[in-house]
Amino acid sequence: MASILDNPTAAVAGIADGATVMIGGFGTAGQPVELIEALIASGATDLTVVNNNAGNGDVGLAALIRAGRVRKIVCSFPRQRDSWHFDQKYRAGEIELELVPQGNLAERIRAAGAGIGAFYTPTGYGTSLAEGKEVREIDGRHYVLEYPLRADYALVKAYRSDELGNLVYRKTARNFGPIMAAAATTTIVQVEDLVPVGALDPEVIVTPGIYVDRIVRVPAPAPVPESIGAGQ
Amino acid sequence: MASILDNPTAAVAGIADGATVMIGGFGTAGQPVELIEALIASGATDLTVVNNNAGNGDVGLAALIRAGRVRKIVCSFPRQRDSWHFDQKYRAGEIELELVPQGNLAERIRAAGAGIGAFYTPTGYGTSLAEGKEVREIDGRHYVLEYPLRADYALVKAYRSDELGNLVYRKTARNFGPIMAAAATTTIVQVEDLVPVGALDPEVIVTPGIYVDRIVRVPAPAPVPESIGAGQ
Amino acid sequence: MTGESRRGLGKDELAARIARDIPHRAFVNLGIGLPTRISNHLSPGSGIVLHTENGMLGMGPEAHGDAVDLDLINAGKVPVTELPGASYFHHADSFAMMRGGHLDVCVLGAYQVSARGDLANWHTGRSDDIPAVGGAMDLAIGAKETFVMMNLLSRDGVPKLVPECTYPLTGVGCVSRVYTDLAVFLIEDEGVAVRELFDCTFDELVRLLEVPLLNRTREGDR
Amino acid sequence: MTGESRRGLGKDELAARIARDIPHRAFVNLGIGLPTRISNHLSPGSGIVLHTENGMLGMGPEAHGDAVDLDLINAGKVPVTELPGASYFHHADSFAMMRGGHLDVCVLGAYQVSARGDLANWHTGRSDDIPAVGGAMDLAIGAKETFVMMNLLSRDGVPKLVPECTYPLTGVGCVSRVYTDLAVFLIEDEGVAVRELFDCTFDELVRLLEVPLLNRTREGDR
Repeated sequence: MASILDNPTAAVAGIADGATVMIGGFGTAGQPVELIEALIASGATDLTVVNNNAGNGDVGLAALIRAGRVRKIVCSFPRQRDSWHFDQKYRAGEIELELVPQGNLAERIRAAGAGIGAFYTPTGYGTSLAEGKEVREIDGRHYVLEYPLRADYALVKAYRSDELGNLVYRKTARNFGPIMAAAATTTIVQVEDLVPVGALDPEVIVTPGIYVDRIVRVPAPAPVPESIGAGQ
Repeated sequence: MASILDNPTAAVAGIADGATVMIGGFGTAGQPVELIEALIASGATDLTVVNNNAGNGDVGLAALIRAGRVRKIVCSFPRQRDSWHFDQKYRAGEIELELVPQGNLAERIRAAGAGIGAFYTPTGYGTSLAEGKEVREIDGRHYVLEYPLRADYALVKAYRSDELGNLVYRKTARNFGPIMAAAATTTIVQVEDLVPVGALDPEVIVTPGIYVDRIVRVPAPAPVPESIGAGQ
Repeated sequence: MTGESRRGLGKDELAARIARDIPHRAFVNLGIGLPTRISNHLSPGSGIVLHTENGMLGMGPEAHGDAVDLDLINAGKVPVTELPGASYFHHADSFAMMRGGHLDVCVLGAYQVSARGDLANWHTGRSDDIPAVGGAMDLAIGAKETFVMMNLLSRDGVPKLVPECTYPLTGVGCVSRVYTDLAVFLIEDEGVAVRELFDCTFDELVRLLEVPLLNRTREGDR
Repeated sequence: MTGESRRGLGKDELAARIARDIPHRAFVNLGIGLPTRISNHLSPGSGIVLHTENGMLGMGPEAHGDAVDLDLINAGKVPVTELPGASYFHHADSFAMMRGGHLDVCVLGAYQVSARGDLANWHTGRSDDIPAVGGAMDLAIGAKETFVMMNLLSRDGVPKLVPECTYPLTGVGCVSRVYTDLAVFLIEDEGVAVRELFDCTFDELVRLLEVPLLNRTREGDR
């Protein structure tokens, strides 16, 4: 059950070197920038990071990569106009890349939270991203076997939480938050707004508090870099 | 995209003999009674029905079974205190039963809507309900391979719809509605309330209109049988 | 330990005993039937959140009178209430929550539990029985801990904690503790351990059961 | 057919041509890059609903000025707007919608399309390129119909409709139509059919491409 922490530093305490950390967000929408900054300050390194992208501009995930803390990144779309820190590390051979089609990435994260051992997906069949993977024909269609993607920690940004960790998100910033919250051993959420128990309508809760371990309120969103339109 | 029909009879038009029909609801909560009544009146027979249960009391799914229209039922919990019509047909060998653990039932329906070819689930491993099914050990845990469950039609009850078929449900009557809506070729929904486009908050929509083909407003809910407490 | 003439704990005493072992602020599913009684013994300040597999967290007590809402029922199809902080979700999400290991504790009834923690609670296996499994198999294997609540002996006096289940299985190796009217058992890698005794002795249990037992009672053999 | 000196349709003419082939009230995903332009040519009364794979149906036009909300972006990470009837959902639900075949049409750009409808649009395969796939592979195989929008020839004048793709594949046999500046092609079981010609003749296409072509133009060879 969720605890409420005073600040991002306290919220990310205990993330050890070598941990696998899922980080929510699609580009900068839903990216928990303050939690990532606290993670950088914590000194944790040799991390495996799961995110759709590989950092935008100079803040958040990009700063974590620039600081050399990411040993491996699992993502669908690393190369963007403003992914220069990743690009540099990648070309220098200083970061490992596991490239996963975006829907397989989402479904593998969902499978981890849902206790599914593996699943057959049509996405990627016949492509280089399915090389070496088990394939099967089912009812005349070809599928690739994919496995769950779990994490020690998930860093997620939501819009609002109650004190039990029930979460709602805002517009397309929802993206990976709900599935990452369910796929990590410890889920750490930054929210703009924290409300009392009972203040959220039970019908509209997107992430039930059972998936949330730590909540920290970060009222003023950090400035977002002007790097929009930088690809998928 | 969704069409709005005038009455349940028009809404269920075209369901042919031999069709596979998913019917929402957990017991009577969320059961689309008026759509089922229209289905009975339509005369369609030799149906395969997917539902969690096998009818309660004398109305809705129970009446469809009593009328002898169901050749086979796929469900998790047929036997209840008030499942007498199913019980009689079953003992007389007049209805085929495919018994599926409730979570596998839900996940198979979800897989159909999500384009998953098959998945490995831990539920049922080592039990008689997994007999003859493929098993696999993954990371030290045992799993059973289960396949998607699709339907020609889904009959679903929701609380409110807008004119594009965006749906919200009410409390635990949500149950199988959202996943069945996505798993059927044609999804037919009865709602208590129909509102104009734009009247629903985009953040709280549970079933996007893309999954809905036909909507019919049934304002006054039918009387619900007094058969509560009749098992899982 | 009870004022009744029967030996061991009564159903409500047993429910209260189990309630004491459920950690504060845990997420818990109480199976239909006997385990439902445990909810009456959870202290209001415990912060324990009840899950019902038909799509809800934060389930409150049974509803009566005007509070009855047929859209708000539990897995036993009994009308219930909603507590502050509740949430609703669809069936695939609800069972993903169970299967994914997010519930802390699940308490189930049983026909039999084996020495290795196999559970049989869904089907008598009699040929004239109509089988019905519901969520039993998902509950058995889903939670971090699966507790069983049952009488140690059947009505015919036959032990229900057995070397191997003879009833059809619900789940393999899934039970971690067995709470009975006569004793609390822990299913451990080394075997079945007796943790607590109610109106009987360890030696009596040894004579009663065909399952080898380890003595882990606090007080030793009473 | 155009007032420009180049032959065939310009980008916006091509976008308008594709827009005409999208059924009213369809659910559509327009890939990032060139296909995004199609949205400018959808008539407001068409009832076409746009999907963006980062979790939204009912996406409106690009946002400007005060309407920019960085929590509301499209798959290209450009701020967009919300239309009445929109809905939001998480990434697994969004890609389930795609993979499950619920979108009517998806329009994608391409490096190459093969005569059997294989698509190559995600990676040049050059060793110095950092690969990035995004949602391309899901989009390619998910929709009921996958249209490609591209120039028929590369900047170097090399045909992009080919017997076999030499670029890394995005999806196998997934393209149903190819809309180009010079012609519209249908990928059919019997082969590649030319449906419409823009400032060129069927014989010119036959000479230009290594792919065998069927003539299915309405007017025959012009």
